Amino acid sequence: MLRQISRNGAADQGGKPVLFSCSGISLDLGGREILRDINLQVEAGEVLGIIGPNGAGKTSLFEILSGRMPPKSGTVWFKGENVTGLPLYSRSRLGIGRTFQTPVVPDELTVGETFKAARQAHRPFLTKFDAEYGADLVGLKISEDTSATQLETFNRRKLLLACLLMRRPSLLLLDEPAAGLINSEVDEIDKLLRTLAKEMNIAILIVEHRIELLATIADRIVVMDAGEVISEGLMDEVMADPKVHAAYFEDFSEEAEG
Amino acid sequence: AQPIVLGIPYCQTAAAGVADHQDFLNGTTLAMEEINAAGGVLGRPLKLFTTDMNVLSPESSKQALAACVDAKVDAISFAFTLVPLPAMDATVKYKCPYINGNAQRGGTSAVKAQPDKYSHIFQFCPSEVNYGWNYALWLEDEEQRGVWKPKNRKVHIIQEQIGYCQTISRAAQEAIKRRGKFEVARITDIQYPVQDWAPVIREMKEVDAAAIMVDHWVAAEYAAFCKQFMASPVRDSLVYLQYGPSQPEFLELAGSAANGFVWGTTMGIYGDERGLAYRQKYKKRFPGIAGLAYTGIAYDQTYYLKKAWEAVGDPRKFSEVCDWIRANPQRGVCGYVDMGNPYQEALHFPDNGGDELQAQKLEAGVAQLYVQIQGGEHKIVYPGPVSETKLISAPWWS
Amino acid sequence: MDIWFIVSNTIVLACIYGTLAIGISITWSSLGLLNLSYGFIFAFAGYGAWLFAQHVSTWGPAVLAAGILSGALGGVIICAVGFIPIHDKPNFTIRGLIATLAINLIGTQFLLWWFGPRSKNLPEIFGNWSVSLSGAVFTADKVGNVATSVLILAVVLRWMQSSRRGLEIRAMMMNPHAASIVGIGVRRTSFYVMGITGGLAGLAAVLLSQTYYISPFGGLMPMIKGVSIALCGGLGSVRGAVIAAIVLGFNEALTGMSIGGRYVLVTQFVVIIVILLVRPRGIAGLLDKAREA
Amino acid sequence: MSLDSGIKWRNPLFVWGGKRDVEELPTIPFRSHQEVWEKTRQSRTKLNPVGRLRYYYKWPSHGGTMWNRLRYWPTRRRVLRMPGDYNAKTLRAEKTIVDKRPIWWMLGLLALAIAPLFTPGDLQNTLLTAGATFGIYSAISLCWMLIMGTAGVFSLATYAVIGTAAFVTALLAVKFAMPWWLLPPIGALVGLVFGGLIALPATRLDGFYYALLTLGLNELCRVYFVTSKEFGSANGGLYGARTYIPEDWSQLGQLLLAYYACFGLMLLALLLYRFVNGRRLGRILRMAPEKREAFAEATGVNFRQARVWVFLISSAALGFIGGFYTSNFGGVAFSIFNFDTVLLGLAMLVIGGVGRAEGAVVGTLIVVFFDQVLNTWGPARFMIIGLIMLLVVLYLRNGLFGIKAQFRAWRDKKKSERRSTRAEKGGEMLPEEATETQDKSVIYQRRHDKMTRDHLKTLVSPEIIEEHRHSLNGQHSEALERLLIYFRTRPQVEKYAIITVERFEGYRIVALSGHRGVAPRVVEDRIYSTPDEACHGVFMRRVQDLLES
Amino acid sequence: MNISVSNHLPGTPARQPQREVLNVKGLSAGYGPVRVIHDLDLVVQCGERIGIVGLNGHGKSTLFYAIAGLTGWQRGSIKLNGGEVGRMRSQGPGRYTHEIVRAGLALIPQGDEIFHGLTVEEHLDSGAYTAAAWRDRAARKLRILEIFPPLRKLMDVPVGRLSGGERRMVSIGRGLMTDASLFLVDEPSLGLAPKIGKSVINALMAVELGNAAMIIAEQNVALLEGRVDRVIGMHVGKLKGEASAALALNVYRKA
Ligand SMILES: Nc1ncnc2c1ncn2[C@@H]1O[C@H](COP(=O)(O)OP(=O)(O)OP(=O)(O)O)[C@@H](O)[C@H]1O
Ligand SMILES: Nc1ncnc2c1ncn2[C@@H]1O[C@H](COP(=O)(O)OP(=O)(O)OP(=O)(O)O)[C@@H](O)[C@H]1O
Ligand SMILES: [Mg+2]
Ligand SMILES: [Mg+2]
Repeated sequence: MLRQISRNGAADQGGKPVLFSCSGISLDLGGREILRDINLQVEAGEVLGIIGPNGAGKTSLFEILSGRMPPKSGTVWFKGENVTGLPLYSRSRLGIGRTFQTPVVPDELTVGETFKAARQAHRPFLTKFDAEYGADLVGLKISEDTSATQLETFNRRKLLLACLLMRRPSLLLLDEPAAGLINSEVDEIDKLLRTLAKEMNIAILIVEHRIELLATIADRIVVMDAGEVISEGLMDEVMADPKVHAAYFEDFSEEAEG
Repeated sequence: AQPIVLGIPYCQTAAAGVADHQDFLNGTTLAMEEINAAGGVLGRPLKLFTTDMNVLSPESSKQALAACVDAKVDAISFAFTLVPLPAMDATVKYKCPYINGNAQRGGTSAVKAQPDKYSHIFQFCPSEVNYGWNYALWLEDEEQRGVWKPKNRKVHIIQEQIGYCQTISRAAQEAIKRRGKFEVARITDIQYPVQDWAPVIREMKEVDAAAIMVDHWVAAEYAAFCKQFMASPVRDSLVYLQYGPSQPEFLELAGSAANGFVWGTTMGIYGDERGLAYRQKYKKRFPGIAGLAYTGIAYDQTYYLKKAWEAVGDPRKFSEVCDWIRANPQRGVCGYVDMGNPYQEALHFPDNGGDELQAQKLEAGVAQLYVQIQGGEHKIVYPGPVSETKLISAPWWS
Repeated sequence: MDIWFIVSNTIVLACIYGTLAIGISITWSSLGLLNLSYGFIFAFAGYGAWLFAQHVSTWGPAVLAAGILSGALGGVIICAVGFIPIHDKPNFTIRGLIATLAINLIGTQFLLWWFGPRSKNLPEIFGNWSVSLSGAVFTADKVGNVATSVLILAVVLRWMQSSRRGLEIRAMMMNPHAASIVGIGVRRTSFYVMGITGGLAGLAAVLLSQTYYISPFGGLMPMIKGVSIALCGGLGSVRGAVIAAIVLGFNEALTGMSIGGRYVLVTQFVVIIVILLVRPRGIAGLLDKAREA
Repeated sequence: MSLDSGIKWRNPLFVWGGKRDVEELPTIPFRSHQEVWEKTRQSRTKLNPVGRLRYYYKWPSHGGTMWNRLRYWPTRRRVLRMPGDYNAKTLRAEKTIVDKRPIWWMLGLLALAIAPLFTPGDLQNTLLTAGATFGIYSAISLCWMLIMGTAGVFSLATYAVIGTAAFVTALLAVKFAMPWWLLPPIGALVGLVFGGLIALPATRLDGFYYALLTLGLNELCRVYFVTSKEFGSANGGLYGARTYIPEDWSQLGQLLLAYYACFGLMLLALLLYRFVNGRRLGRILRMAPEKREAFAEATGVNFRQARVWVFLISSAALGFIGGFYTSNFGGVAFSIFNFDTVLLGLAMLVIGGVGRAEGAVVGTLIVVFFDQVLNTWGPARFMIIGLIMLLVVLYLRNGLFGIKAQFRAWRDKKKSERRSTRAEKGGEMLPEEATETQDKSVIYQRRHDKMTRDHLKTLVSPEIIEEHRHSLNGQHSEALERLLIYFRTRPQVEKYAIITVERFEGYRIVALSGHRGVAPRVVEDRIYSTPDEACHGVFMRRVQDLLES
Repeated sequence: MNISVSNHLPGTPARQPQREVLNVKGLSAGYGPVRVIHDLDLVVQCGERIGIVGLNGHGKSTLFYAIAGLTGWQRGSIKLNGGEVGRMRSQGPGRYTHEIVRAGLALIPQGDEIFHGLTVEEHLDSGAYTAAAWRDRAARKLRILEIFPPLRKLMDVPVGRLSGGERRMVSIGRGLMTDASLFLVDEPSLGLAPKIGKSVINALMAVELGNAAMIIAEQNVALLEGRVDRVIGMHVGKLKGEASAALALNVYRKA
């Protein structure tokens, strides 16, 4: 079913409509080519995993998809609209949520104030109950008076997720949500992402180095290397791809050679 | 006996005015020591109450005067503040005699406008406008005396932008036009801080005026100007600088390059016997280069107050002390101070026709002094009766 | 209008500005410290040279050396008081800025109290002569300024290029993290850096003593100029600072010639504002990898 | 544990002729739990009760809701936040004032309000004049704090705004003889325009570059006003505007009027600060400090717009203050644009602590006190101000009002460091975790668990592994049996399972997720050819986990 | 399947009991609120060459940084040549790193930790930190050039212009310029073509250790296989396989 989506982002016959896609994304930074002709598409409720060695350009791609950086060329589509020119905050208002590799929190606010600020980030302002809903969803049980800087990694991630989820986004871009977490916390993320994708029909784009996490939740995997997509497909398929081996699991390729 | 307290707000910390105020404090100290050595005033010792004042800041000036009021001083005597009105306002209810060495018409015209409110405010020097008005007069006098032979009738005015300099420049233009002997050939605007005088000097050469007036206020920059000017002078021009070079450091900074320049002050220690004697006295007490202006003004101000107190008999009778001051002029080391006029400002000598505050004869007003630097020393060259020497040719004259 | 006059004036001013700004730029780029006590170092060095001239010798080069040394001493003091205790604390840049401002406040008031308000003069270091080049007259101190500042800047840059300390400083400038990995101690190197930049400030103080006479507050204007130029050039880029010095020198020469000296400050700040609006990280902000401000 | 200890175990299968042909094999000695326990107890480290003490005074709950009814008009916000709770130990109802700041504010403002009544006679002029200055400058600091603290933008144009507004209003007042009450609103208009002007670059530049730009602007204003013919009068400033202070009042009356007017201005500024910083705009801005806007952006905050807003608001307020300044002093001088003024203003903000209203007010109080009241001290007072500033930046995290938080953070850090020195290795909770845990019994449970594991770890040896490999089932040695029992009682989450990849050919080890509906996770790539091997593989994994725990 | 027994097992001829170069006890480290290393122990004898393997982001680099005092915070004891270096609580990264480096550490970091404006030669010079090394840096540079012949032509080129592989060589060469007693090499083959990666590893293997020791972190286990004395796994901030030599990771890795 997943294969049926054509490469240029439009809805395929019979398939679910594509929620979010990008085509021909390329990026130059500091005179260096960081990304080259990236095409991706996700549909509602789908979990698309992105893997690749360090410096492959995954975070850079996310910066473009979320609107924090303009691409050199290429377009980003969301719900059939061209959102390439929109900055992150307006994409967020459209329903695109994005998390960051580093667990950012507002340094000067307490958890309660953070929720309040997020509720009132833009109209319509939400109620306290929406915030509670978001916090419950991610399982954030922290006293309102705790300063956000005191939170540890996992709760920091949860705080941002809760702030995003209370607006009920339709797409989440997660950059290494499991980085720096221990196994039980990874399991919790695993469960949360399943709930979001399968029960709430949120499309999820996830960059992750933990293959075991992706293997269990991702519907589809995209492998990036040196700014290019080198393979795409189910986990097993991409794992079998020799190019992926070469880029990502060098030891395997070594064995193959020798 | 309970001492009589003289309030001296003086500037210790600001970026401007500290040197003048130090001179002023020295002069007052000298007077106080003399008075106390001679038995004080009315049998009571004289005491100084000093407080810091930032002459640029209205808040600080106000505050310093308020501190004097709180100290219940019997009179306030100080050099100047660049924001006179707030400072004056801080004392209008207390109304102790308030004598300052400001040379700003802005303050005295307020006194004239509200005589009741500011009845206690006296300005010990003639105002700055006289610099401008007198300049034309002086040029003519020097021409008559013949040392300086103007090569043409042109005057070149270099003006800085602050109000003080602007007022002077305007007065000078007006006077030159009125008297008609010279003409203003060009006015060049400069702006503190002047990094480099080269373009200005270049313009001077271009105009090539017989008389050049550099209307600025910073001694250090004058010194820099002198050095650069000496490197490529405008031949045969009479170069007049504003009050700035009176500050003691000017000679140190400019060194031999200062020779031949002329500067003026509306009030300073005369070059007559009395003045010279005072200079000696001052030098003994405060060795080093002595300032020519505020050292004497402070001394005169203190003695003036002393006389007033002795005449009235009670320093706390502020209005009577003020009345006495208005009625009784004094001849001090810096000239004859008569503040019995609506401006409560000393009269100016010579009469340059600028306004009604002009004295006809020397012993009726404060002579504006013109000083030339000769052989590394300040020498008063004008007006005649109080001068030490005559104008001599500057090194760049042929 | 006389092109040659403008060019020569530009060179003179650019040399002055360059000497003022490069110390600030180097401090920033290697220590990440925007040194706002530069004005104090400037005055401190001036007084050092003055004391030397008063009590020891008035021989030009010796006075110059005394100024440089006392500037270096001033820099080291700033480093010990205002950099070492805070360089690893959070919000270091703002702290450093405020700390150096505070030191500046204390220091200048101290100098005022100690040395009194009168400006001081240094003996003429380059003698008292002048040359006239097609209409423009150069006094000895101007020619000396240009020659000395070009020379000393060349020496400093050369020293930074080839010696081990210079290598350390440059390394720290490019990548402080990697520098510590190869055993370059931030604290130790910071003393060298502050010493050198202090020495540059001292050099500037002595060279410019004929324009900015030595007075407690005499360092303020040079500091504002130096910081403006360093920022305008793009913090951390020596090349940018040099370009900015030339641009501003040119602007000043041109303004002085064309529309009059009173507009120098106006055009200067207008130029700075325009440069910043066009290039938010200074002239070289993109040429060199700028450090996060 | 050496094998030569002579202790043997008897092979129970020997009589049935199992694979083994020896009856007795050497085994590890049995080590009693008790022994381990005793050894652990011998540890010299002092064990404190776990958990952080709360440093709040607990008020007994009297059952009434008297204080709770008090609300800030017209909001529904309560005056004091006093949540009630049951003491977990004593089960008594108690309540806590979480935020005592309103009380301190009330006391402080009250003190300022009645301060004039208590000024000593010989300092009355000085103190009241300085008091008025303090009122104006604290209002300025508060508005500046909105930009520096709330929006986190390093702007130095504050005094440029005030000065411009003051000069423009002074000019209008002098030229058109405007009444004093018109000046502040006009000033606000001027400020608004100016605010718009400086807000635009703020969205583009950052950090020191913006500071430089605003400093440049400040200089431009200074140069302009000093040189312009209209404003550059001979008085060192522009004076002659009418003030609100009646001429015919007594000195004391005038001073008191000025003091209370400026105090009122400060209250207005406080109100503004409260309304910007404490409400939506302020929260949004504090959520997006310069260079750390990511979080706010992701939640949909348009922080650029918010910054423009705060610039407009605070600049209008500053303009208002500028107008008031004119009508207070009767004019304005150029010194308002001086670098010293900016520097002292910065000192006011920094000393109190950036980002809090009380910091702005108290910082201003300190600076004004030293600068204005102690002016007989001469240069010493600036050195003192500088020294305070220096000490504050060198040693305090966020000004004087950060001391409390800094002290607490330091104390907590020390505590957790002390704890971490006695946290023994292994499954005991991390010290940080322990302090946060509500259910303290979990800690003891883990401690016990850890002791068990410590003991079990001593039992693992190559022999046992060998033994398990030989006989997966059946009777095992004491040690192996203990291990297996421990493994079997582990919760579901940590359990491993074997799945069949290919019948009789390939088996893999997976880890159960412990969550319903969550598929097991493949833990290694190896494929075992027999179930027994896989079983042993599971055993090995568990042993390894045990050793690593 | 047999348990491959490392030479530390009782029963096999053990190494002479030797000086400990590095002794890490109870080390926890992290960045700000993030705790990456949890309560970790590690002992390295002199002459040893150790490999650390583990997935991305599991704290290999952080362990190295912690030893070098470059993490945000760290706790526990780190003894380098018997001297305590972990006690120097890092108050912010890098405060004591230079002292640790002078105490005999050579860290060859993972990323682009280079001085992009310095030429290759200057770059190598910058590694010769100690006075002794600085004095005979010429000889040392020659030695490095023997290990990495391609650098010969590039001595005057700014490092910022080099390709990733060349940068790695320079970076490793820089680390080898001093007589360190402990070399920490972080992912030497990262970002390198397998061939260069191999030659880099070869070069590392060729360094005579003498009294020094070397720890190499690698994701690519195959490169290390059989060439180092021990391989330790790293998982979520803890070492695996170190706990008992009998359970060295290669038991499981090796098919
Ligand atoms: N501003 C920049 N200028 C130059 N190069 C950059 C810039 N930002 C990123 N890069 C480079 O772009 C490449 C891709 O970076 P990116 O952060 O997207 O990698 P990533 O795939 O997310 O890696 P990781 O898994 O480590 O997060 C890196 O090589 C990085 O050095
Ligand atoms: N400077 C930092 N600030 C915050 N977190 C960091 C920092 N550096 C690393 N981390 C986090 O610490 C964890 C361990 O990182 P580390 O670089 O030590 O892993 P690694 O095992 O070396 O991985 P890799 O194979 O990618 O090099 C990662 O989750 C990473 O996100
Ligand atoms: Mg990334
Ligand atoms: Mg790593």
